[in-house]
Amino acid sequence: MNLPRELLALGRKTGYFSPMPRCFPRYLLLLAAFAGLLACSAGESNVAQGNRDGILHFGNGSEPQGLDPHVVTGVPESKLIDAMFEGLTRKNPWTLEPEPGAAASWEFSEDRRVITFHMQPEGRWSNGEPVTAHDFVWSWRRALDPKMGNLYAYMLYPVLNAEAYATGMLDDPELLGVRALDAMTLEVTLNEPTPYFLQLMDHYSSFAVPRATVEEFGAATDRFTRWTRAGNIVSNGPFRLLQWQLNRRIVVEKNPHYWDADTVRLNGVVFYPTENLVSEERMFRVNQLHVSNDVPLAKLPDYRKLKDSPLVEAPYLGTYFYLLNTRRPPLDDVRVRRALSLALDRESLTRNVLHGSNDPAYAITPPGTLGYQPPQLFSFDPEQARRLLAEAGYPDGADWPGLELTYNTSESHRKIAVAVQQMWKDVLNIEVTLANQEWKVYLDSVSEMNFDVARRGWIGDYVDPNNFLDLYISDGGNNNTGFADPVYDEMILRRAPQAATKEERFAIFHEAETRLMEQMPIIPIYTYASKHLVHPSVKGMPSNLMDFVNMKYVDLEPMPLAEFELE
Amino acid sequence: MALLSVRDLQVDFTTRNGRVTAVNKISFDVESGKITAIIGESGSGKSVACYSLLGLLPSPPASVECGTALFEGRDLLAMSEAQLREIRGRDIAMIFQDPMTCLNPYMTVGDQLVEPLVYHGKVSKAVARERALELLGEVGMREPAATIDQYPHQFSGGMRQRVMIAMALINEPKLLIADEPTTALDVTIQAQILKLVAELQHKRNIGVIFISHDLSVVADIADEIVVMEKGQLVERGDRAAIFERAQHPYTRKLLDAIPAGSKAVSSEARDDLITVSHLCTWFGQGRGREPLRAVDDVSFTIQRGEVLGLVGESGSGKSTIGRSLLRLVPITSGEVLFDGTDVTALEGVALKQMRRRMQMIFQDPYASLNPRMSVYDALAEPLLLHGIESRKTVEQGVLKLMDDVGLARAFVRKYPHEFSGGQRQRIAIGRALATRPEFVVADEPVSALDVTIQAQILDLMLELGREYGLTMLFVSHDLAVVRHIADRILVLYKGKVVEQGTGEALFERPQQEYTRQLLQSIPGRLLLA
Amino acid sequence: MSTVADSEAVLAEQGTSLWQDAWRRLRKNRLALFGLCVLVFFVLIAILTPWLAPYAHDAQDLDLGAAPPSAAHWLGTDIFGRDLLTQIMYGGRISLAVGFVATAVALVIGVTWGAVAGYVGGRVDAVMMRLVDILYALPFMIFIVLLMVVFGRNLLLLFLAIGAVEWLTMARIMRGQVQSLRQQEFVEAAISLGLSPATIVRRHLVPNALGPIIVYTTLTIPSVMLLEAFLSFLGLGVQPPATSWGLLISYGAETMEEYPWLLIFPGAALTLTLFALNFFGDGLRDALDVRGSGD
Amino acid sequence: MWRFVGGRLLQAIPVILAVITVTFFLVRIAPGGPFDSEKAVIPEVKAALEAQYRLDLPLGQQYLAYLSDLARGELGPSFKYPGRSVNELIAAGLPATAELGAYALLVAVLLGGLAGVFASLKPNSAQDYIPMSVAMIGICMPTFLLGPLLVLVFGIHLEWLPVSGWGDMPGDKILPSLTLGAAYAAYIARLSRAGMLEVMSQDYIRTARAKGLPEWQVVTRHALRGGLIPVVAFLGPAFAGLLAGSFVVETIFQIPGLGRFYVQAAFNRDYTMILGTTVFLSTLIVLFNLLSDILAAWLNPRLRAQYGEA
Repeated sequence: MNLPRELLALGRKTGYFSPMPRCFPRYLLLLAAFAGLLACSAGESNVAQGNRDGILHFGNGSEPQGLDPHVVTGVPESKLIDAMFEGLTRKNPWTLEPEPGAAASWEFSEDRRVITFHMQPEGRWSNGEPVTAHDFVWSWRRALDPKMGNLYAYMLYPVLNAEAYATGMLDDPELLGVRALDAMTLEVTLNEPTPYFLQLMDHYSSFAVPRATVEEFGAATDRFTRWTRAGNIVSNGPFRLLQWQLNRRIVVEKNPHYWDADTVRLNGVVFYPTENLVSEERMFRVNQLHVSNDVPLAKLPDYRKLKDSPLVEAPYLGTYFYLLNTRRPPLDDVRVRRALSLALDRESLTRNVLHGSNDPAYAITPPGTLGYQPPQLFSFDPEQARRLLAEAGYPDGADWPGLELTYNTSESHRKIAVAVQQMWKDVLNIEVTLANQEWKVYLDSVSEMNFDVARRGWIGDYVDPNNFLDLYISDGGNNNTGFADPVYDEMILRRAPQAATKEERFAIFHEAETRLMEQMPIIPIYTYASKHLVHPSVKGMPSNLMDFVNMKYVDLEPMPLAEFELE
Repeated sequence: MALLSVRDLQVDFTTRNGRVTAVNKISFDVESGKITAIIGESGSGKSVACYSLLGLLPSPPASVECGTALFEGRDLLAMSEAQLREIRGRDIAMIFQDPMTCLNPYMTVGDQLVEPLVYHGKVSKAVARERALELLGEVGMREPAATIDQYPHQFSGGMRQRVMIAMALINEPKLLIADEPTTALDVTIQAQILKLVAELQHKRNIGVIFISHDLSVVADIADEIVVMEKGQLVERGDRAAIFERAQHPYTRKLLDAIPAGSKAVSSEARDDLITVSHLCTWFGQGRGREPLRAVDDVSFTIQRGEVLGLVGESGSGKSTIGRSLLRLVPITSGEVLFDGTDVTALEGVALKQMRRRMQMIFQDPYASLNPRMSVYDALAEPLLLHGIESRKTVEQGVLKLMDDVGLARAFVRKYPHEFSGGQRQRIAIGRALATRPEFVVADEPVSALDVTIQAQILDLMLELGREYGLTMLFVSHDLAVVRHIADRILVLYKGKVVEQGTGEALFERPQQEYTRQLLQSIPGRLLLA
Repeated sequence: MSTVADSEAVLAEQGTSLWQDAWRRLRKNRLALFGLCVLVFFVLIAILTPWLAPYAHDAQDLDLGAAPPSAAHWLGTDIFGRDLLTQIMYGGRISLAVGFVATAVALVIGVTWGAVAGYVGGRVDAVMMRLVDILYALPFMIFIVLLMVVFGRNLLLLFLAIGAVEWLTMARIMRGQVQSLRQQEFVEAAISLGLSPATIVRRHLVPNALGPIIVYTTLTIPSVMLLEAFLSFLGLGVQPPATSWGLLISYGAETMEEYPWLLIFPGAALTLTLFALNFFGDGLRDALDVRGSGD
Repeated sequence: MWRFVGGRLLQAIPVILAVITVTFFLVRIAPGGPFDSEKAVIPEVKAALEAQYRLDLPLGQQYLAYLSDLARGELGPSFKYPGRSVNELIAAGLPATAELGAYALLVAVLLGGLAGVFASLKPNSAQDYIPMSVAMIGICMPTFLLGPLLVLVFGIHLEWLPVSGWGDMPGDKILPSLTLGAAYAAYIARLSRAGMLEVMSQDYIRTARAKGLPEWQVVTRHALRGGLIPVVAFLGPAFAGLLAGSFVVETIFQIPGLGRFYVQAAFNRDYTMILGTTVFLSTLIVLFNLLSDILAAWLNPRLRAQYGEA
């Protein structure tokens, strides 16, 4: 592989590419005998080196699909893209409020349908070229181009004519509600007032990509180009790509051309694809990682017991719930649906099975979404549950036709399902069989509505109740329950967008969600939580509802290495 | 003083059924420059006695209980393993029965040859190799330089045995123990090897222990003969004493077992049961290669009730003829008429019918019986298959066969491994006769057996042949055996018939050089004449 | 070592059938007998589990959670507060059934396939073995997922799926055995008796190839049990709350630091079975090898 | 010899072609497509994606197109990793996997061979039972258990060796190789013990002893070669199995190998990646089987002669 010179320089600095004793494994057996000896010479840990050199070692869950903001979809990708690119705005990790990003300032029109962004005067791509409004116009056209196959194109649908263009109804990109008034001024026209629009500007689907670089390596909408490779890619964020070793590590270094480079403390970040939870936790324990992506559930109690625990837990903008197929008996009866929901002791479930890492959920919207509080209409109520089931014609589970609970293969889904299965049996005396399915099979079952009860989770793309509540509009692509209520649709699609104030809007959402929870097409179970192990030397990485890391503010404070002695 | 002096040697084996004394207090001497032959059938303890001298018996289960074996004044039996190792291969060398299995198939003969010299003689490999080449020439290898780097499988049995001998002699041992070194070889080769051993022994003035089950083999070479039976030494004496004035009945039995004399030829005219014309059986050796012409244009007839002997050395195609007749190997061309039917054209049911009428007795009674089938099953199978007996009567049929072949009825539920070689061959004969065949191919049925057993089996076959009115093709490499049993003899050489005639005619007036050579090779020929 | 004396009087005692004979030998092999006893014990427990198990198999006590062995729960409890002993007993039912049935499936297919290919030889052999090669090279996971979707989930399918994978090696071993046995004279003798190829394979070849097959079988059973765990994990096979040893072990492996008993006890059950199988298998092979113990 | 090798390679072509065909259609029958995701996909976007990856063509045409690409050595673009070709992904994953497989095989041969030979020298004694019992445990110890266990002991508690990585820190290749090789070591131990017992009862071993060679020379010079032939025959399939089965170890130790790609590809319905890795692995299986046959022939002069003729 042809490594750029800087990479090698950083490599030497961080000790990554220090010449390996290459003969080593050939004398495997001999070495096994001298393993103890070797251990002494194993050298400095990642954390010690990183603290010294300002390199953050970051567990990133899994290997990212790629780095093209208009192609990829996952969370690990977002962590990387957020470090390397910047949208018009950028979230403040403490408040989650939009801060200036590629745009230094912006103003709304009277009717709140037109937003004018003023570009950062010192905004530069990592090759030194200025970031202009034209870049965003071109990039948004690219993001919405049907040929691009951008799965997140819908994030830009609030923009005038965006949906029509993305679905091929409209061919002329000039008609899109985005234009550059001049190089430094971008004007965006929306279909209707969209209170959360600024949040969308921080989602990577609305990021700008470097036109010249993209076109250098292929057509604008080509998915197969090499423009995102190390050495090719040009980005406008606080960091730039240095090295990308598949399934091994991705190294980014500080971008000297970043307009706010003075704020950036880290010299670089190394992202590791840490799929295996157990392995990741062990890497953290031996100081190979500063930050872990997740924590094995069973480890939580032990870590909580530690003094100065590295464990950081926070609610996460997502809800774990069960879909109910309202088109199939007995779930077509709302009493059955409610009985199932009331029979779940969510407190016990989260406390015992999830080791208290999550809060029980009683509605689809996570609590505290920018001040919105969802309704809580019920709690664990076995009496009421039995009564409802009896009313529905199954007193004490008699004549129960049986149900199947579908979930995709995963340890935690299995645990929840096993506990839920038993709770239903204990409270309602009904049999529910479990069916775990391989991921794609499960997706197929859910989208075809080929299930009775199915596990589901939803993680917000932006902080707004709308993101959760518009799932259950009739025929919504992600509805998957058969739930259809015109009144509900009216509230979500018509009344809420036209609400004058935030309070009024939230009141409508509250009303809609109450309606939804009375109909119970889904059984909310718990609110997601982010769990990380964070080395005490890591500063400037607050936990937040989006589990958003703004690498720009992260700093490493050199300190003695922690020993995490678990029992 | 004798080179080796064994006194009161006793070797026991610990088995699951208790202790068995394999060698019971035997004493004998070996002189330098003399050949001492130890004669006895398998199980008599002759090999055990010799292996115990060199500590080559696995222990447990074997243990030397008492006795001394003074070799040049030192007691071999009292030596440690390390001391014995010094003697093995240097002062005392061994050659074994089966050169096919006794040479390491994964090493070149050269590497194996030099090993004792390099190890004991502490000479360099190059020097040892020179010596090995020399010795290979001495034991009669053609082109030693070309063959020394070949692998054992590239040699014939006789050549391998020569390699073994060279290997034994390379350290100039004082004593050579030869354990049935010729039993697995053709008669002509046997004669050559015997001659070679005698010459070398004479030239080097070494002592030799020659172990054999066959008195006739040692008749020409032994100075001293020790006869063993069931672990006991029954008789001992010089050659003349044993052959002329044998005292012990067992020794006399061994002498009697040596096949002698021709079968009386009946002159009555009979019709031909089998007519073989221009039979060719070739084995393909892959595309573009010359096929191996195992049987090449052979024609002969066998009359009803006749025993036709087929003689030739290994590779002459004699077994292939037998198998071709029974359709066990595909025939290349030619015709085999059995009672007027062309066997080569038969398929399916017709072939199965024909197979009932033609049977085969194989050479190796250990391999020709399914080890996981009891005698009862082995004999009942053909009876039931061909509907000779019903399920109800099959037991009687089996017992009748047991009687016919001289096996006690009590053994009927036993497995082949529980029998001796001779008994197994009886089972095999019983199986072949179960279908009441008219024609039997006997493929070297006695060559894997001890001489005394050999005689019994031959007599049994003759007797049953008469009783069942069998026509027989008797295949053997041993002229003396064939002469004993066959009405007429065919001599085969390289897939072709070179001579045929009655036993008497062949022995008295051999027409071909090859036949004469065969006759010359019969061991103990002079003695028996 | 001492060869059987030719004298016929020695062998007057009545012979026995192959299996009687094998049983007689097996009884003398203490290790094999021990293995057999353990296996029988486990099978008995598996059969009687519904009556013997101290708790209902799905009884949870979420507040108790994972607890180490105690008087109430001899082997401790899992994270749902379910009794581990009960879990292991119920798991044994599935694991033993899967182990034995799936291996039997593999055995039947593999032995037949290998025997036919080895005996017939030539082009038939080439085609049959190429098929085995192809199956070897197929992506197992896709195969399993497909099976699961096409046929739905049930235990029978699990047996078949595992058997369908495991028979390949069995077929290869059998083929090799048959090829070498085919050269032996007793097979020629059987041909000359007029026996049909099928009979020759069944009566003469298969019994003689049993040794390596038995040994491989005893190795296959545990690997099948682990494969079952893997498949159950993927969603084919047993669904909670039903469980198996393999599943218990794989769950236990994830929390080996926190709740070691969840790994140790199911692991011990599997290991004990494996050793028992191995001892029994070796003993059976020796017992059936009528030649090897001629003394 | 060349003829034999050539013949075997020719035979492999239909096998690999059959594997490709079966896999090609199998993955497409499997439920769920490469672009299904948890969030509903806009139909127009899906159509655009399918067009980009030729999935809109009739199946037969897709198949032919794939074959013609394959003939040119092109395994196609990955579905899961846009912008990367399957060739590139395999090239990226192969070195680590091949190295891991090779070391694991080395571990298996050395440990297993030693244990087996050692055990065979004194059958039915403690020297036999102890290594063989360990081998039995090795067989029943799944890698998903052994790996974390080794890490726990040597990585966490003793702190002797790194807990993960591949080529990043000295010693980080030891535990993965041990983990992957253990089960194979156990098989090899059994094979070599059986092989050695068989050989040690051969007549030519008695010949060697009669020459006065000390026992260790009898074993090393005369017995080992024949005794290890069954092991050699096992090596080919074993190496192929190691490569195909390395994903668990790769995941546990965060090794950037092919196995992880292969398994992820199956879960992601990354059609081209599944096909590519399958083609690649099946070719390897065929090659390694051939290789171990050649090796066995090289060790066994009789077989050598046979192949030489054939």
